[in-house]
Amino acid sequence: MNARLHPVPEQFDDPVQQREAATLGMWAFLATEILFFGVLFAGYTLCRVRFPDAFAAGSRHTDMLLGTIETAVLLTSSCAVALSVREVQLGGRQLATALLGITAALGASFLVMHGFEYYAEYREGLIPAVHWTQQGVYAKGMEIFYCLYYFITLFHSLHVSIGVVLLIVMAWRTWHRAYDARYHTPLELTALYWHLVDIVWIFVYPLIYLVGRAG
Amino acid sequence: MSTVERPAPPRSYLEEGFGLRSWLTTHDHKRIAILYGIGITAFFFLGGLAAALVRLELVTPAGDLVSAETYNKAFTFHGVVMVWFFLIPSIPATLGNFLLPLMIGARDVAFPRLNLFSWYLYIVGGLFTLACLLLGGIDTGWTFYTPFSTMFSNSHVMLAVVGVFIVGFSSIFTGLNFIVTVHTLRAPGMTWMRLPLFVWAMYAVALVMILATPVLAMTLSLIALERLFGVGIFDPALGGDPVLFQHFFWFYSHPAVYIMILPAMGVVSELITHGARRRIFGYQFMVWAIIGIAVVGFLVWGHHMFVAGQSMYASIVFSILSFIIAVPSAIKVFNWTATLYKGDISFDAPMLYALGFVGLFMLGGLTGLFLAATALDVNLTDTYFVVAHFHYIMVGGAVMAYLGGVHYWWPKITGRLYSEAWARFAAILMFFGFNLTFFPQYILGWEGMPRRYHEYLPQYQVWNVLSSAGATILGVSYLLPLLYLGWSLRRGARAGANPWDATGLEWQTPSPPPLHNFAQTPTVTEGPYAYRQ
Amino acid sequence: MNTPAARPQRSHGSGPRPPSLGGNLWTLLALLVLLGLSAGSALLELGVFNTVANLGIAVAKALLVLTIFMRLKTDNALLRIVASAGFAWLAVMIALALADVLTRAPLLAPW
Amino acid sequence: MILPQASSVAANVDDLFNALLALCTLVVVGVFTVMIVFCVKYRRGTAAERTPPRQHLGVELTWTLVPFVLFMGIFGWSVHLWIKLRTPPKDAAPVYVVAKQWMWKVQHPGGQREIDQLHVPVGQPIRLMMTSQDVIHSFYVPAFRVKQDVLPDRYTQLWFTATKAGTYHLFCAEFCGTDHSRMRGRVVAMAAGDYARWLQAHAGVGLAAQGRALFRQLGCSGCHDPRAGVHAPDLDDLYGRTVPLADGSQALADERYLHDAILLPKKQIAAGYEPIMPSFEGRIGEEDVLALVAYLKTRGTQTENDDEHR
Repeated sequence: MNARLHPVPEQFDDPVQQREAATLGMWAFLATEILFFGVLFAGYTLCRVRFPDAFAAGSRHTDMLLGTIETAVLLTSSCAVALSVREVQLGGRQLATALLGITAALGASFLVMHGFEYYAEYREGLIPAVHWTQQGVYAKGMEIFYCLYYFITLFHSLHVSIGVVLLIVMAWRTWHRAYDARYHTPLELTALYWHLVDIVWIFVYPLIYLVGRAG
Repeated sequence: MSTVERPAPPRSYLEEGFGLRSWLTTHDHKRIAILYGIGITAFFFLGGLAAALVRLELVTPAGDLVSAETYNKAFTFHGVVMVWFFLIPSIPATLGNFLLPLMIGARDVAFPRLNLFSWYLYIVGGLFTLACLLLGGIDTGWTFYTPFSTMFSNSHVMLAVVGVFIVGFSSIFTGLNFIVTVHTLRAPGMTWMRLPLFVWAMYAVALVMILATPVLAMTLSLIALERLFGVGIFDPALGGDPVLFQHFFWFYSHPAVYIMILPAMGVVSELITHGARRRIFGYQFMVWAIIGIAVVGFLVWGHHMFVAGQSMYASIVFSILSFIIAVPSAIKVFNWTATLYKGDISFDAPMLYALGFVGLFMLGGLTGLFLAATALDVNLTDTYFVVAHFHYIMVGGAVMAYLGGVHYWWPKITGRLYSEAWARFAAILMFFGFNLTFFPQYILGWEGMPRRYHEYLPQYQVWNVLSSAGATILGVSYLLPLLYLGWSLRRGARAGANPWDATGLEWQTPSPPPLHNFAQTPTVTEGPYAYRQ
Repeated sequence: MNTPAARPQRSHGSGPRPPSLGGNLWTLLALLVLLGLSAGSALLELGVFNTVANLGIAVAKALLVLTIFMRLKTDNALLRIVASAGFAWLAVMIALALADVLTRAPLLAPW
Repeated sequence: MILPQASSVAANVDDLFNALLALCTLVVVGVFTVMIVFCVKYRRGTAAERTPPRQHLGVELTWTLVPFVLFMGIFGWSVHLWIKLRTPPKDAAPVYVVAKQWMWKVQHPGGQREIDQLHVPVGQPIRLMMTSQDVIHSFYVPAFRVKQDVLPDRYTQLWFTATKAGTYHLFCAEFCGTDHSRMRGRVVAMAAGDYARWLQAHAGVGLAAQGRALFRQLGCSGCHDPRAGVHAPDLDDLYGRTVPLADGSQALADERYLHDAILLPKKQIAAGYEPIMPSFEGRIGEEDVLALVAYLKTRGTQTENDDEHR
């Protein structure tokens, strides 16, 4: 399989136009994704200015070490997928596949680590409505913090899961020579999506894990 | 520009396949537009039935026709259906889908499969909403205000919320498709400043769709989860803020008003230039007005919340921004009027709809100033004044323009001509029926009748009876086009490629157009509306 | 005006020139250093500057990913506009909603 | 116009409304006239001169800037009035309003309680302190041109000065459920003398006295009495004092502190005491909290002694 087997659809004049359209479409979709997550970040901001202390208290209950490792994992995976696109553009198939595999594996390990976090929180009674045992002055504000924590991280994990599946498909197709230096738009778009998932996490990290850590 | 006579017109898109399957699996933007057309027409009459029930109940002050619960469900269903299943998809998904590629000289939209997928999402969302109705309905009002919707309502909030959530994706994908199509698929020579204003309007609407709709989707998810689990960030018991929900909701829902009216403005620009056979007056100002409305439209949402517990200072900021957005709307009205100057005006049905639009839009827009003025809004908000105001914009404005557009492009879409006399009659009847229905509601509002009232004080009855009488006329005038347009499908005379002798690329191809619109990609050499006299 | 298509066929576009291997790896290194800075600064008592530092670092990291990994630096200018639009609209939402919450007169007690 | 002008701001609001109405009517009539003239003069088949007009930047700028200036004028007028509407005069008399599905409960400082009615004196600024027990409601008196949403777990305020004696409609203006349209009441504005008589006739027990009764009834005295065996803070002369808290900070014992100490006792714990007090949130209504706080404010050594001597 190679680019010749990807005829340009009727609505496009040529492959350049097709690629422009696909990339612009993906970026427009990413802009909507920013606003999807944005609502949660806006909710976070507006609640945090009302309950700064409770948010700090809530944040102190999260696992900062694991959160930092997760961030590093996602950053590395982002670099890996960027390199794999580069590799395909330069005609390297095996290394590109391997890099995609690494990206998917890093994504999966992120999910596993997050699973451990959720489990620890369950045991600590930090899951609103499901298992909530917090008492004290900040209990209510913390419950709002944890509602947001779950909305944000679960929605993000959903994106990571979709990304991992896409990356595996891309790795499989790259291995089977679906993409080459001339045609690799789906791979590029998947990489863009994965980077956005990374960017979201870059903001999740300080807002969820790093509040009120000093002292 | 001149029409090009072709000896043997190519097979039209309607003849590309006749079975149900050929429609349900089509990737052709024109067929998808028709699928949408069928969907929104069905929902329009469903929502209309709910409105009829509301108006019937309000003939008498006592709540004697239906119970308060049924009444609340009727106006909620009316709102949900009309906003998300009729108005928002109406012009963009039908006329926009059909015409956008034709007007820019493209063979289809950029992502035809995504386009079909949007329609399926629309239908699935619609089915959830219908399921909600059949299982007993929802009584929160279309605004889903917390904590009523999350903690107190005993109706099927979840189903409605899921339905609206899904249909939101439909409009995101439509918007995405339009943006990419306009950017990448314009014919040679079709520069930005040669785009018809309808295309500009679609582009601006697409922008609003992709940037606002995600906010609605997430906000509704937050509502759904809060209802499901009994905790959430809007929950007052936790110190959560119901006003926060209103911020998010209106961050979407105010721009959504522009999703409804911007396409209408685009349509009317086409209709008025056609009716007056003149270039649009002040094309560039019209373009900037469209963009200005789309962008500033995002900055005014707080004017829905002047008495909702929003801070006094924030209200002042939102108030001034709301006044500012009235300026581009005023520019548009003045330019339409000036377009008539030295024109060669014919009063065919599309032109009548367009003139009706300008009149009703002015009344709706100017009353918006009363609501933007904080001190007046205190008294007027949540009364029938608001109901009248937004119906003037959305029904008087958007629906008039939609029907005008349907009449104007009907020969292009179906290849048939309708009965001009009936069409003019319906347009005039609609204008009078509309004013009789909604003008009394301004007076009711100023006299203090709150909206969403099942029972009301006897002193308000006179105006309510007038309004309900008007609604009857309005209902008839909405049914008429269904009849004569339906009749024209079988019996109407064949339309040529360009029955209006209009400019615009869509008229340069046969009616109905062939599968990929143009035999050869056209090249554009001049701006829009180049009418010669 | 129906002249034949004037647009010439273009061959397969491969998008912007791929950034160098070193560029990608240096970016990753920078990102990890910033991550360390952000974790470290969070442990210091800086008052409001904890939040400022954390968010500033997050913005820097996001910009790195956007410009290098996502190639906004070399790709079409239009894409930069689209990407900034997403962030700009979010900023508008947060700013105007904050304008309300921060300026509300506290009226928790009715006396 | 049927709607009476019965408050000090009603005439101001109506002036602005009428001015804007006049302006809008002028615009509508103007534009419609021009449209009709064009439509008639340039209808197809007339012999009017039709050389295409030039595009005038000046014309465009005129009809951009003139509306802008007019809008800003209206905005300024409106904001001026808005600030007045939202700023209660210092001498405004407080009245408490608690909304619930689907009724208005009103409580006067003197202890008079009303349901779906509000009696107010003419000429005296009244400041309503409002909260809701369930969903969002909205307190709306068209004759006064005032409206304010009433939110759960939060207080909002509304002020007005009635200027004409009479009975006016009170509506709930924010959709609040099934019987929203029945959540109506009346506001009775009375001459000062009549109002004083009304207050006297309906004098219940004063708020503070109600609070004292509640203090016993709810068992507060079981712990907070100096003679009680439980180690609980002494409440005498508490109001206005600075209280050291368990976390080392200090809090001023104002109304808000007292209010929260009853509903959320664990929020601010006084230094040297165990956090053993149960929360009364959800157990007593907002109006009872009001009464309890009113009582605590009066509770000094002096009043307590009087209490014992009785």
